[in-house]
Amino acid sequence: MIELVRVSQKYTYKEVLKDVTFTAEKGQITCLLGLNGAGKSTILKTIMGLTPIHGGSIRIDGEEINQNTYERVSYIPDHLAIPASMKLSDALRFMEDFYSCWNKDRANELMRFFDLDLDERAGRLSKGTAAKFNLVLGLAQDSDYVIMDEPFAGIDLFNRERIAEVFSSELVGNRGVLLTTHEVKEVEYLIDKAVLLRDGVVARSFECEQVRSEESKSVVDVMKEVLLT
Amino acid sequence: MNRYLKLVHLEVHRFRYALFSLMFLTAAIQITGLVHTTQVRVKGWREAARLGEHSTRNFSFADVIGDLQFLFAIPILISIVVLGLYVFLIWYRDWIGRDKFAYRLFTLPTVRRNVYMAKATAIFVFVFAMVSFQLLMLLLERQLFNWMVPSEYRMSSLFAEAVASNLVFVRFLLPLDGIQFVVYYGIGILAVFVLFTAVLLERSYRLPGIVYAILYVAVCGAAIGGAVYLNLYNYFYPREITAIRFCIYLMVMGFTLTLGFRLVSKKITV
Amino acid sequence: MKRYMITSALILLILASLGTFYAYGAELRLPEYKLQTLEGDLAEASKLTLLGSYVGGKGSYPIEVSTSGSKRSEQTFSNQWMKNKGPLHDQTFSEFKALYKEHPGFMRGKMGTDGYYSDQDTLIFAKASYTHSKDTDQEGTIRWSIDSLDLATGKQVRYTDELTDSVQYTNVIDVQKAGSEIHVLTNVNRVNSGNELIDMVFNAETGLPIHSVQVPLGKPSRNDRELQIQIIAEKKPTAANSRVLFLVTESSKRTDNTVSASDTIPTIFSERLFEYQYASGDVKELPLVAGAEEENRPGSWTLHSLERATYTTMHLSEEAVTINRYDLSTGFAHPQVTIKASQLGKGTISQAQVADGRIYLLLQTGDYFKNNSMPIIAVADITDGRILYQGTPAPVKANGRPDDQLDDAQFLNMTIMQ
Amino acid sequence: MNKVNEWAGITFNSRDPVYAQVVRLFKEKIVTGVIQSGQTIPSRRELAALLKINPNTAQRAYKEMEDQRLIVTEGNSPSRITLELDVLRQIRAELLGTAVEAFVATIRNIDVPLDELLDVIQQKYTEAQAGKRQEPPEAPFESGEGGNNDD
Repeated sequence: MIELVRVSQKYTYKEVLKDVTFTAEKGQITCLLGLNGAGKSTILKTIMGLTPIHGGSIRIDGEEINQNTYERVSYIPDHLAIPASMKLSDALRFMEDFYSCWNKDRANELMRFFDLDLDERAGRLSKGTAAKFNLVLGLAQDSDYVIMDEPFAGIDLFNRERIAEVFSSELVGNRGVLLTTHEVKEVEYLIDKAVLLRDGVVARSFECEQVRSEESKSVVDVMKEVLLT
Repeated sequence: MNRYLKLVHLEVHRFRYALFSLMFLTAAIQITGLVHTTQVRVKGWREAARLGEHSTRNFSFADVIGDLQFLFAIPILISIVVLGLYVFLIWYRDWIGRDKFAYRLFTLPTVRRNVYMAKATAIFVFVFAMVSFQLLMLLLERQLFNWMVPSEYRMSSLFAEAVASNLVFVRFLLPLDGIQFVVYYGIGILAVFVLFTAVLLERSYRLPGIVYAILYVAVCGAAIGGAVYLNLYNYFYPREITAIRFCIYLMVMGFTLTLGFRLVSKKITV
Repeated sequence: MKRYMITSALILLILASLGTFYAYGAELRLPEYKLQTLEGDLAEASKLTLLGSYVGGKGSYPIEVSTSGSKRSEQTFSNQWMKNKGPLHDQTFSEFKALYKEHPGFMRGKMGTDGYYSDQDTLIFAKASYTHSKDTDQEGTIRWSIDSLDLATGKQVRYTDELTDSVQYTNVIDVQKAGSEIHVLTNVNRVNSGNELIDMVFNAETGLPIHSVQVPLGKPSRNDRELQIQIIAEKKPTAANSRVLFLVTESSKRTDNTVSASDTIPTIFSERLFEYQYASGDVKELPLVAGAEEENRPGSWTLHSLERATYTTMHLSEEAVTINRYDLSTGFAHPQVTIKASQLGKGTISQAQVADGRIYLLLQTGDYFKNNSMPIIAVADITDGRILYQGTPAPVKANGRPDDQLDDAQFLNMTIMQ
Repeated sequence: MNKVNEWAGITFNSRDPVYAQVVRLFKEKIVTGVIQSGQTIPSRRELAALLKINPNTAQRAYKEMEDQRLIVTEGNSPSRITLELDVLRQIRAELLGTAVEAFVATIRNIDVPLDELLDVIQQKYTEAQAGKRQEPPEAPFESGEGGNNDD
């Protein structure tokens, strides 16, 4: 379980996050929803220790962030963070070099699934292909959690479907997934739980099926209700 | 192989073409200069021999290196400037650019100080590789000199003499005294750490961080400079002054590394 | 491992080249020299060190040679940082090495060799410094400080005294203990007038200043003449001596705007030698040893020294060295000793020193600026002028230097370890 | 078990629980004979992937279907559609009932005598049956439910 308790962050006196509290369970898909600038990516970065927090705590299965966190939580940032000159095969070897949780077979399977060319250089990939390769790097780790920042941003329709397929497939399996997006439609039926953020504050967090059955509202309905009023 | 060494390799690998270019530049400029100067010398001696004049003294490889002070200094200065800039760029290149490699680098499953130390080690490898390359070049250049100059005009010289005849070598790059080498490069290593920590201050606190970084560099610079020019011979024995200097360096080093490690693992923002 | 090749190769390159360079290549080896005996007993030259420089190849490097061989005498970085023991480490008086070893606390920060005194009970160091006042019109302060170490108890005390005055600088010339008094003979240099010698007397027990004696030096007999004072104090820095000598030379006044070369050598009218007794404060004129006329000859000069009760003058020219010795306590004059350069086969005398009953001579055998001919050193007995040893530096090892550069060394100075 | 086209292109109503819609989808497929009783059905994860829904939702739907005895799971073998005729009949009646209820609700405001209505129904039904024989079977509820989730 990824657990954030009253996490706050300031950036030169401006509060970016304020008392953010939510959990993302293993075996569930949790989605951070919010408008641009609501602090979605920042939350993911705080979980990965990529930006400091100024209050509250973040625990992963009860442990504070340490170097082992990165073996248990794989992070898929919103861009492909691999030097442009690197070949994809080199990038895979680089990952294998550093991550003891790297699953080579799964990496190969994913490369086939997304139909990626090992000899291509990272800098020459199209946006959609780069996003797919980015998923390969994150999902080929035998991690307990996968964190994805805007996996659909700027991706064409065909590739979006291909990426969406991943969530319900064995490639994600029983891991916990935490993702951010501002395009709810892609994930509406995929997510277990939604956490709505507005200006760095958790406006509401809910189980999607529960809202549908108890309030007969769609995720989008709740979002509109919460964020636009 | 542990992750620190892998990270060192990664950093070396990323800079390899620049490093090879610097080496190539050094070789090209120095060999060109050496060949030209040697040719001029040989020609002069031949002319003198033809006119029946006897020159007072033959010339040695060290003489030619001594003639080439400025030319030899150019590639060295260029290398120093490039490596000096890269002390900063080795960090900033991970933030700028399309790949923003910092996202990957800082989520690798290893303690962050390994990232810091690996970057520092890579810089040291580049510096020492350039110095070593210079030594190799001198060997090669001496061979070249021996081929070019007929033995009747040639005077033999020690390798160290050739090094000593170029001020850039003997004063900065390759002091003949081993202890001096250790002290010079030790201070250089310390300076790299101070600059690294300054970069991390900026990366952690951004705009106000620049002010902290400048102050930090000023304070450390004053401490290191003060230690170098420490003039307390009125009271202390030379070895005690050496010990005091050493303590100051260790303190600056300890503080810089502690702060640097803390910033890189807790405060930095990608 | 293959994919880590670049890094491995670079690190190997670094280790191999820097390692080899600093293990073998960085030493700027010079040919090695040794004192070669021409005649006599080599042991006689064991305290002698020849100083010079090696000028073969490119550049010039200071070098010293003794009976044990030769070495570079530069202050290297390692020496400055790691090896030097103190500011007096390289003094030719070996007693300082012992003092550093035995009393490192007392010796801390003490510069200069003149301020020391020691006997079996105490070790004393005195310093006189002048501090200008911040206001330029005001008088500054002369400050004496005396450090005294009780050798039996190891107790160290400091006495100080101050005097307001306006001078240029001050320095201690000699420190002696007479009974329960410590005498600090201080030179005070004033602007526009000659030096003054002040004997500051302190109580050795309490450290309180007792009185000060201005040592009378006389006045020039005419306005266009001036006095030059040469102080001849005990030669061994820490040794006790009950007296100090002054050689007072009256000469024509040097004018500031001297034009011709002959003007720069002042005419000497008289030379008088005085003895100052610390205990009594008496000043007594002693009969002069050598004639002023002879001393004034160009290319020759006289050196004076005082060692316990023995006053030694050494008159030196290229051809000969003449030594006179007097026992001041008895008034006995030792027989005069003269050693001629011609006695030693070849060369001209360039330096001579007297130490521990021996005369040390350095003879240059050629024009050393043109050809690098090696000098000759000679050691003679001071009592009868008998030559005990003659030798010359000779290369013993080329150390990679070509044969024709082996004798590219010039030795112009010598020091005697005492 | 390559049934990709069988499940493709299905869209859900975003305001109703997805698991309930999956259950209903199964019921319709059974009633229309697209899946036979006794046939093995995809695993939960396979179904989630085919429908592009959350595996937990698929799990819940299966649980619901098990509770309604619509499917049976024995040990580790894949789940199957039940062979119990009672259950199947009941589903058929349930679906027919809800469809007719919806139909009645729609036309209630049109003032038409029952006879005339029955005639129209008979005529349309005969036409539909004739058309159905020429085209591959399609899930009938699909057109009725789509387009609702797009606001």
